[in-house]
Amino acid sequence: MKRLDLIFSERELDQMLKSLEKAKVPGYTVTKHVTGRGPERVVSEDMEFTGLGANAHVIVFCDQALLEQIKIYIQPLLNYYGGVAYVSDAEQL
Amino acid sequence: MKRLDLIFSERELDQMLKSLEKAKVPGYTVTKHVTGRGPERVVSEDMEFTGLGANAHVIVFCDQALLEQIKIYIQPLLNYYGGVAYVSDAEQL
Amino acid sequence: MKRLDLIFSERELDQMLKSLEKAKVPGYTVTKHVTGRGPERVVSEDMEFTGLGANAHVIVFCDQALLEQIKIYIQPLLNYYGGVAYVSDAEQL
Amino acid sequence: MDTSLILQNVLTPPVLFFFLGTISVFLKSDLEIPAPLPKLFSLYLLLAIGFKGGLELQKSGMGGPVLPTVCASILMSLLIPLICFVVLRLKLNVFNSAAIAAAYGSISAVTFITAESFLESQSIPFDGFMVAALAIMESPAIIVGLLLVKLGAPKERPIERKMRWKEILHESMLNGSVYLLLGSLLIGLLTGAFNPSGVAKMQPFTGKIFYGVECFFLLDMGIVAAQRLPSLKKAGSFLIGFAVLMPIFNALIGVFVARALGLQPGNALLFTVLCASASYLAVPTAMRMTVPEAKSSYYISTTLGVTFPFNVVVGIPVYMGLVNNLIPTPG
Amino acid sequence: MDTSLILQNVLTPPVLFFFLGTISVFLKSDLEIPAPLPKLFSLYLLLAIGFKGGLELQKSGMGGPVLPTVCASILMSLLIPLICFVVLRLKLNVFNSAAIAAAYGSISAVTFITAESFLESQSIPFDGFMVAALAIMESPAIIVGLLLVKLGAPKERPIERKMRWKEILHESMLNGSVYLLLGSLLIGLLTGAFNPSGVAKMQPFTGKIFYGVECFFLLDMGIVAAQRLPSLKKAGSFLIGFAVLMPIFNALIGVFVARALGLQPGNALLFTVLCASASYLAVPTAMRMTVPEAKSSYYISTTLGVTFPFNVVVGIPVYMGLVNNLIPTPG
Amino acid sequence: MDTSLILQNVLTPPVLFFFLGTISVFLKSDLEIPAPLPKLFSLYLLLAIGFKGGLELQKSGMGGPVLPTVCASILMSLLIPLICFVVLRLKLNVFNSAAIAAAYGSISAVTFITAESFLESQSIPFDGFMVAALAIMESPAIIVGLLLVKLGAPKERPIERKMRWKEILHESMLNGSVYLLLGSLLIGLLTGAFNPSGVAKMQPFTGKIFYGVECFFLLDMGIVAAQRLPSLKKAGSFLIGFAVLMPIFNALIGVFVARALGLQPGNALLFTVLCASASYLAVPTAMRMTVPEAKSSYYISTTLGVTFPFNVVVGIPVYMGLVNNLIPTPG
Ligand SMILES: Nc1ncnc2c1ncn2[C@@H]1O[C@H](COP(=O)(O)O)[C@@H](O)[C@H]1O
Ligand SMILES: Nc1ncnc2c1ncn2[C@@H]1O[C@H](COP(=O)(O)O)[C@@H](O)[C@H]1O
Ligand SMILES: Nc1ncnc2c1ncn2[C@@H]1O[C@H](COP(=O)(O)O)[C@@H](O)[C@H]1O
Ligand code: NA
Ligand code: NA
Ligand code: NA
Repeated sequence: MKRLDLIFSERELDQMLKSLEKAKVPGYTVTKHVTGRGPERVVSEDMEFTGLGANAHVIVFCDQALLEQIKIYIQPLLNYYGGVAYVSDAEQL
Repeated sequence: MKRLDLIFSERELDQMLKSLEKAKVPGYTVTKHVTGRGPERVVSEDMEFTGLGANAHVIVFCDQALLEQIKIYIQPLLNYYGGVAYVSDAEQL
Repeated sequence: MKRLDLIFSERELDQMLKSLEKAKVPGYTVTKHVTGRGPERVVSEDMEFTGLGANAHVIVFCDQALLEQIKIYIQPLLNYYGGVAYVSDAEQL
Repeated sequence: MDTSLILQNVLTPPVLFFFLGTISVFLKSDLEIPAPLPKLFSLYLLLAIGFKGGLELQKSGMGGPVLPTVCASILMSLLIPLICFVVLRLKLNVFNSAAIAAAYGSISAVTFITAESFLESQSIPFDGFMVAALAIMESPAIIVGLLLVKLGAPKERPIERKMRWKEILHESMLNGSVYLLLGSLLIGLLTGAFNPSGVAKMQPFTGKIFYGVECFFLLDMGIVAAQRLPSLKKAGSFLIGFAVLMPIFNALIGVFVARALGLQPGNALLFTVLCASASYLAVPTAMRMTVPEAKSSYYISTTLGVTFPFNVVVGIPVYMGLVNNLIPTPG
Repeated sequence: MDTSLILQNVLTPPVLFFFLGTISVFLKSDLEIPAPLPKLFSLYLLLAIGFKGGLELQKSGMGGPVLPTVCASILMSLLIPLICFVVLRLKLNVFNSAAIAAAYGSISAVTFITAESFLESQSIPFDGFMVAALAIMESPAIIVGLLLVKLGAPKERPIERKMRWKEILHESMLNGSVYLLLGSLLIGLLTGAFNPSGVAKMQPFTGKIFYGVECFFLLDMGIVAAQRLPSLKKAGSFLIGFAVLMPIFNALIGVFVARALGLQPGNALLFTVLCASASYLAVPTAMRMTVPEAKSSYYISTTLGVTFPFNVVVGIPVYMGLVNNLIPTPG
Repeated sequence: MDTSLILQNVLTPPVLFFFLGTISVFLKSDLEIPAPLPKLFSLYLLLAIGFKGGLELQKSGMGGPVLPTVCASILMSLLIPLICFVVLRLKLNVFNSAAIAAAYGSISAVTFITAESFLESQSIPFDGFMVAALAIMESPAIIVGLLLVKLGAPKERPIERKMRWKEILHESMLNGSVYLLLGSLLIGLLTGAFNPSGVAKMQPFTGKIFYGVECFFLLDMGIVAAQRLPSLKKAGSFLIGFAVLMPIFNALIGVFVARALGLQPGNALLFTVLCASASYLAVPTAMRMTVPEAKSSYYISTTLGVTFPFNVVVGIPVYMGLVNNLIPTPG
């Protein structure tokens, strides 16, 4: 199995989750109020203040086969709005 | 070494941590207020409102050998209340 | 690529991020208000109450080559104040 | 039905803010009251109504209609879940039926508060001791719900899921919101009796700003209630119908009991509202712990997504109409 | 320039707390107002000014200077972003220019509140209907900003980034803070008209504790504004100059329009402040959704890091001086 | 010992809510006041006592007992940690001893507030300038604590852990809660002097709702204090004994100093309470930064888990008894 870590702006959370659902993921876990820095942007806590929102960190545990599918759905969002996606190995306990 | 990711309802956090302690884990890290969707349930933020609480995400870094032990202690909880447990490789920096 | 998970007290977050910047990481993600237990200390939520703050969980996705560099910068902080650092494999989606 | 009463109710700030919240969801505004702010409001409201109720109870004492009303409240919170259970079993399994029945046997403190505000805006007097009825009606239904599971599905549960009575009593009586309400009631009682200067000093906090916080909280309730609607559709029309008709039926029983108790119109309305309202704070947490087989989306969506809005917007004035028509005014 | 006015302004609690926050950042104190508490304050302030404005509007009606003022407000929020855009294009690309222009065309509710407090401390009367101007000026600039992107950079955007008008209108009108302000205004209007007892009961919450919450919030604003300074340095001196001089220029236009409208000094100041202030709540969220090419650090640092502090500390009394000098007092 | 005073103290809302919190932990109720709500309350309380203290200080000026009291306060916050250190070294290492000593030399603002409420409920007058003593006693003990580490364990620390004086002064003076209290004091002073209308407008926020927020916060303090008990057991009976007896001893010194200063009973009690109370806000954060070798569970469990509850429930009335018996009432 695989573990997918997605980090992107909270403002796109709904859209991202919809895309994941379209890709038929078996489940996901969301941590909000996450901050960070990418190659271009710094996301700090005062972003929440202005309503921009901080980042969301989404974890998906799924089969390797599903990753391609997910990629198709979420790549446009990541390209348009920014954000990162990394994959690691994982197995059920 | 191994990394164990546990995700389950916050309401069982105390019980889960007690079980981990019984399994003699060297440490753990807890993120609360995590939301998500599993095969059966959607855990949304308004769960916190009703007092049900959202999910907790627990990370344990430990030796492979301990995993069997942990499994014995926590599997009944996961079966009864729901929740997921995944293992990946990790090594100390 | 590699994934680095750092967990340590929030009070050292600024110092740690500065060290990571010195090591020229391409980016990082921070989750605050994380609790936990290590070999010596229990970090509970009422720590936030006293102003001590809970833990921060920092994730860095970077190349293997950078890890040595990061280690040089952050090891003193981890030694002095406590905290853990684990590395796993990861690849971009 | 007195439509002018409904209109008057709808034009009070709490109900208007509730609508504002609901409409924001339908219009997809990104208005959000982030956690744990709603918790702040609900803790505050429980603390304040408990404290004020305790003060009033101390003033009024346990004489007159107080004791009969409290006893009738307990009886109602035992009776209503039984009726609900019978109705729900027509379509749902034992676990879901018991959990929903428990929710409808218990009460909603915010509905109660809104009813008090309605009475105040109508200048109809009511007594503080009704808060005691509120506090006392939170728990019994939880126990009934669990008994129903125990009796109704003895074989379907694996051994390790056997009920632990201690745990059940614990969940029903020591649930955070029940505990805070009861505790604040007691503190109000003690303060009223022994520390009158403390009463005056609490008043700006528990009294003056209460109405505003109530409005703020109802704004959030509007958002949360509207967000439950999608999962309601999954629950189906049986549950939606139940969530509207059952409160009316419970209210009818309530009015007749209130009449038998000889309650004044204000108190009668509050008693009726207690019967008609359903719990979305104390009961869900207890059910999640003790009946994890029940679908939480069922008992949350019905109580929070349908019954609460129905009661707050339409129910309260309609029940007032019932009270006015069915209870002969004294003198 | 009337330095005594500046001093009097600086010595009011809101501005002093703002300084306290700013200085804490410079001294590296670990004073922090953790999320979501600032959100609590900002929601409260929007709800309260909306509600109070609605009440006043209900009292005053739409006659007299109300309608002309509202119309002039809309015109200003269409005109100002155009001027800003022309200036900004000297140095910045279309996306950044349009986003910053939109922010300066829109308004800052907290600056408006601080101006009201200033007027109160100077015992200068003003009218509640100005809140309507506040509410109405939030959105139009957003639409202008997006039009500027559409017209200014038609080819630089890939096809899938084409504007969806529905989305834009949605972002501009249904942004959480715009929605809450407008909604509370409406609720204030309705309550004032139909439920006078509700007005009195809201007063301790929306009226009495308002000033204190404002101070608390300005403490946080001071912290947040000072934290923006490092990213300001990156933005460069052009933007810093813009963020100080543009508000003054906009204020000047504002004063002359206020004069043409025949506004009383208090209302004239509020109108001028609306023109001079820039949005850091509604506009950034809208721009992030619709112009992700623009650097958010630009439009947040200028509005929040420079223009807001400038207006609150120096701008308001300076604009008062302008009003006093340029508008002949009646009688 | 005056048991009736203890009883009267126990029956005030703040202490009752403190008990409610404590008992909820013992009964394993899931009552919880989630972060960052406690922070909201503590920020509010610091802001409000600072502001009110500043107003009073402005009224009273620096004459009369003000300056001697402030000087004595500084002396006490230098002396007490030295005594504590000597006692603690009997059982603990240099690092833990110094950290705990610093905590007991510093003060607890909430204990101070509760003592003020106690005085009010007893109709005993006291002066606002005591808040200056409160503010001034927060920091010196931190510096003493760090000096003790420097002198007591010069060789046990590796080179890179050498004290940086700038950092230490920074931690002691610019800690968030010290800074907010001092800053609000100053703002109160300035507002009182230059902006009387601002004073009246702050009053509902900083004055009227203060008592209620205090109760709410003490509810949380009760929960947090009770949660510290398990880690107390680990700390052992020496520390538990220390955490009860040391405050009494410090209070005794305090009473005699208050007597020497000729303070009125109300002020004398507040001075005594400052001596007897121990810090769990400012000191732990400073110690964590500068003496990470010390176990935070030691200095948090003693101050928060034992000394705070002891002072709030038993200590304050007992110290009042001491004051009444040891200080001859004037006239
Ligand atoms: N190399 C990285 N390691 C960890 N997190 C990252 C990394 N790069 C980006 N991020 C996270 O992804 C968010 C969005 O990235 P970006 O859109 O590239 O600014 C950032 O705010 C970070 O939280
Ligand atoms: N495939 C998955 N990937 C990531 N998180 C999951 C997955 N499945 C379940 N979860 C998380 O585990 C929680 C409990 O799962 P469950 O009890 O199966 O509903 C969910 O609310 C999710 O947060
Ligand atoms: N084995 C472990 N697994 C997961 N988290 C850990 C582990 N050990 C320590 N931690 C986390 O690291 C934090 C600091 O560790 P320490 O300084 O060793 O107390 C702890 O509070 C935990 O959150
Ligand atoms: Na009911
Ligand atoms: Na403007
Ligand atoms: Na002390």
